[in-house]
Amino acid sequence: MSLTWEPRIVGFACRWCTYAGADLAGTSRLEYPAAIRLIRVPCSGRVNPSFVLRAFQRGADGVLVAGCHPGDCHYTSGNLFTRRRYSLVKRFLEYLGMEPERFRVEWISAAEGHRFAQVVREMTADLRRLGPNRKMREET
Amino acid sequence: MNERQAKLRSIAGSLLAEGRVSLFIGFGPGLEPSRPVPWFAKNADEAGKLVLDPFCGPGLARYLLDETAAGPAGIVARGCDGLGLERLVADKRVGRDQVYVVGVACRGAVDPDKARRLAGRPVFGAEVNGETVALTTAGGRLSFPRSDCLLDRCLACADPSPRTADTWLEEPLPGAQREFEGVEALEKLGPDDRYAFWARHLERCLRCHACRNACPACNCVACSLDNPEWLERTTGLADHFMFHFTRAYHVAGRCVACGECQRACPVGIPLMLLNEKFMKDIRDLFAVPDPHRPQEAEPLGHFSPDDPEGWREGDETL
Amino acid sequence: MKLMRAGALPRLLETLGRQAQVYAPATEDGLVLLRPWTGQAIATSYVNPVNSLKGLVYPQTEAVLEFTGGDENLSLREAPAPAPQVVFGGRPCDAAGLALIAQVLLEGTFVDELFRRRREATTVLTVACREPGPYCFCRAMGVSPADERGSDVMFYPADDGYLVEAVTARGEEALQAVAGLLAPAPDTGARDACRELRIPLAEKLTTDRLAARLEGFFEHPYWEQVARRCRSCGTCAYLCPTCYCTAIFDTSRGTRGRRLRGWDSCQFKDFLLMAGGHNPRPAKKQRVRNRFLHKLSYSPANHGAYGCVGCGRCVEKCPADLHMVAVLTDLGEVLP
Amino acid sequence: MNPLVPEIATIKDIIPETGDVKTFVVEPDNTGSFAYRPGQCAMVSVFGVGEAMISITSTAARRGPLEFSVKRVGRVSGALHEAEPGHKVGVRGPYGNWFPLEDWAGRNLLFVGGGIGLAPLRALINHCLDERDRYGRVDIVYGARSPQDLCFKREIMENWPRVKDVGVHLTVDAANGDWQGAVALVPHFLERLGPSPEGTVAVTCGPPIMIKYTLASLTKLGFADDQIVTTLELKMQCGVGKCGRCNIGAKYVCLDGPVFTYEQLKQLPQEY
Repeated sequence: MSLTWEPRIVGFACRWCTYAGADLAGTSRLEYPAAIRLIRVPCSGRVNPSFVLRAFQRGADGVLVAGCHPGDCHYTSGNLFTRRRYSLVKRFLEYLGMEPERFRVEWISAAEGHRFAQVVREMTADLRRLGPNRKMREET
Repeated sequence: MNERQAKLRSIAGSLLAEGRVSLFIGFGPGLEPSRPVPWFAKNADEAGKLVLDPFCGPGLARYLLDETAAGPAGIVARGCDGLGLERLVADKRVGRDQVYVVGVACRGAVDPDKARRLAGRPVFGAEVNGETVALTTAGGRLSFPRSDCLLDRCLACADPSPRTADTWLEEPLPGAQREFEGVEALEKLGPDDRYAFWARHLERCLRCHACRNACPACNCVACSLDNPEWLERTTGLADHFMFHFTRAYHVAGRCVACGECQRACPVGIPLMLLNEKFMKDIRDLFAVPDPHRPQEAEPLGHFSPDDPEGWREGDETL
Repeated sequence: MKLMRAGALPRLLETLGRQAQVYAPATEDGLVLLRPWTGQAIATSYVNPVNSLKGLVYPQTEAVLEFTGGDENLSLREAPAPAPQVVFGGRPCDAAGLALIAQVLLEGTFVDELFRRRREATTVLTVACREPGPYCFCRAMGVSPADERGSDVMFYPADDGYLVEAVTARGEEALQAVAGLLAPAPDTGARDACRELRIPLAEKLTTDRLAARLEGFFEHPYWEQVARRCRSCGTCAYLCPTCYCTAIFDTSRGTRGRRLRGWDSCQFKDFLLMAGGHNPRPAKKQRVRNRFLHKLSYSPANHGAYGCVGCGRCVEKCPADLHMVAVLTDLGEVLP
Repeated sequence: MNPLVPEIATIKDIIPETGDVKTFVVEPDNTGSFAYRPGQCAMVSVFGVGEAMISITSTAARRGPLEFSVKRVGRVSGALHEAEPGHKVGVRGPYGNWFPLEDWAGRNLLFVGGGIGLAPLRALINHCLDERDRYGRVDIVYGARSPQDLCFKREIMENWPRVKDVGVHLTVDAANGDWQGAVALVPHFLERLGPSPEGTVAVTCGPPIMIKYTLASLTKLGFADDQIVTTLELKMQCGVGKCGRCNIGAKYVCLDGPVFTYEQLKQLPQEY
């Protein structure tokens, strides 16, 4: 591992809550690592599990799917599907050999800038400890 | 000698003769007695060649996708075929009224390759008696444990008979609870060992699509696995992970556990261990007792407001 | 002709491995596969490795070229030349399959450079057969258990090792590198035994005048009947040591990308699907018919040989038992 | 030389023909062009998207850049339609056989085209009209779905009708606007025109369904099978007879075609 290696996290963020939460973290001048690249999605329910694997395939060291708290979905039930799906997908990824720390699902509201910063800090710390991901990753 | 077979021939023959079905799907004579082939009888003559013995291995349900277009088809159905049909009906790909089901009580199919290996010579006949299988060879009858002889898919079977049939060839056998021992054993390994296990198996994948094309749940008209936007045509290990992740996820909550994918795989990938992981977690997280039996509400087609967060709860199993 | 003790095999591979990547049969999860050899145990009791020699000389996917740049500034780089490789343990049928693919790809107006380069970088050490597998039918297709076509060196299994004989100059060179492991052969018994080996399944099949008898058979209802059980997967084509159909496709990541060539199968329903939706072979009947007529009729017409070497892989592995032996058996009854 | 490696070429100009057809003027960067004959094709690639076999619609004897008229139907043609002048594409070829012009000296020529099927015919028509004296009467029958779908308008409306003893007969499936011409499907229109088979070669090109009915119409008009020439199109990957894709029976469209006489076509399995 090179000394300059920093983990790369791909974050899928619901535009109604987590993405705004990330904005809040920024405008609140909260410090968190620059490791995360956010992809704005209309709802956490939009995140096809293939997107997660594709991110790992193309070089992500960690992936975060984040959306509104259950009950707060802008579309009423999108995140409740997310909860069901990713309950399975998370376990399945680990079953295939992915370390649990590399994939997280979190509920982060627009008001929770602190929570967003904290999740990114935690994930980055975990991934620094684990090192670069090689599993399911395509050869370059 | 084989009364079941004679009875099946007569039922199928009558159905065809009476015009109640235009085709009857079962098994017919193959290259050797241990390899009967999927058989499509169009008349009583061809029904007279139907085979029904412990070597009848291949799953039949998926053929209904093609064969019910021209009119009702009859089918001899074991539990796996019956669940496959239920899947196709639930997915509205086959009309239940287009199928005439002759239900049987299956005691497991003998794997022709295992049988030949065990017997060390060609095998002409087999009989499944409880926990042993008697194989007939030129050198006489040899007896082996059931667990060494049957197809993998039959060893884990909990559905010897279909849940419904239009007529029964024999008294149906009751279903049981599926166990997930293979999944549990793999869960006990560490992440790196699990990854090594899957990497070793998936490295062999030929991307021949035999698994998908065997599957009664993989019945989409257009499959995302054929679309280069979703899955590139490259064949590196990462692509194989993508293929098998997608395939397994797309049948999560829909897989009927017939095991035909694994039987079809030419390179021995334990595909059912992927499907069963989803099954086990659906059972444990969402309180669905038998996720492989098509449900009124599909496990991934709905939610409950009280669903657990599976990534937090139950992590101790991993 | 030389004799090599069985125990000397690892040293032979080790010696040849100094100049080349060596492949040898290895057992994995109960299957025997041709795998890169790094000193592991070499499997000996197998009929045919699951993967045929084809994949090592005509890979499932390989790069044609790499491209970089954008719409207005673009540069190409051809795929680099392949490294030398030595493949031990393929069977004569597989090697004959390679020879057949070579005919298709190297003869005619155009030469397939990718195949030519890799074929020339490959030394094929073939182990002839002393025992037929249950699904072997090579002799029915004009291939013998001691066939030398496509091989550089023949290894004939003897009681305590192998009779070894170079077939080509490349094979000769390989044997010179390991001359210390070879002793004079006492007799040619092992070779003769392979040459005379009976293949029972082949004896049940008739391929006499097959191409001629297939004339006018295109529209026969047989094809519809037999194709019913086909599942349109690629098992047969991908295991086949002679199937050579490929697709060419691009992948790209940002401003870099590759054009690749990879196996395809005429059994896949979209094989001939054109942009705009026209598909000349939408039905299973048409695709199955094309597969078998290609091997039994078109290949003899274009290349003077059946497009099948009788290795038996499709017989063993087709999930619906729709394979060459089944079709030949049926044709024996259906054809005039 | 790896036949699968294309040469980089630059799109010099893009001429919109119809709503979904554009003609791309393409110049290979190193060689400028390559030798080809009417009826031959080339593999055109958009890097990162893929390759497609496209007939060359320019005429080699005119020594200009290569021209490809492409209808937007799939991935590669879609990407081409997004391209702009100055963009790089790949070109390799030429592939396939060509129209047997050598045998046509002194004969009347009847061209029957439909839609984008005029593209390969255009290469041939321009070639023939450039050596007008070698042939007898020339008739060009061309149809499209609507007046807006007629390709090469300048040539069909202005250039070709002006040449001595050339008749251009246009038709559309459905008229609109100020279309004053014929409204009929090409095969019907052809039968109505009733060209004489006497000393004539008929060359037809268009969508498969049009070809099918045009062949029947020509037969009805008394054309013998060896007087009728057509082109086939099949999915292709390599273009050089190696990928096993475009076979019809034992023939490969990329090597033995795309040009076939009706006589040859009848020898092939009807699977194209």
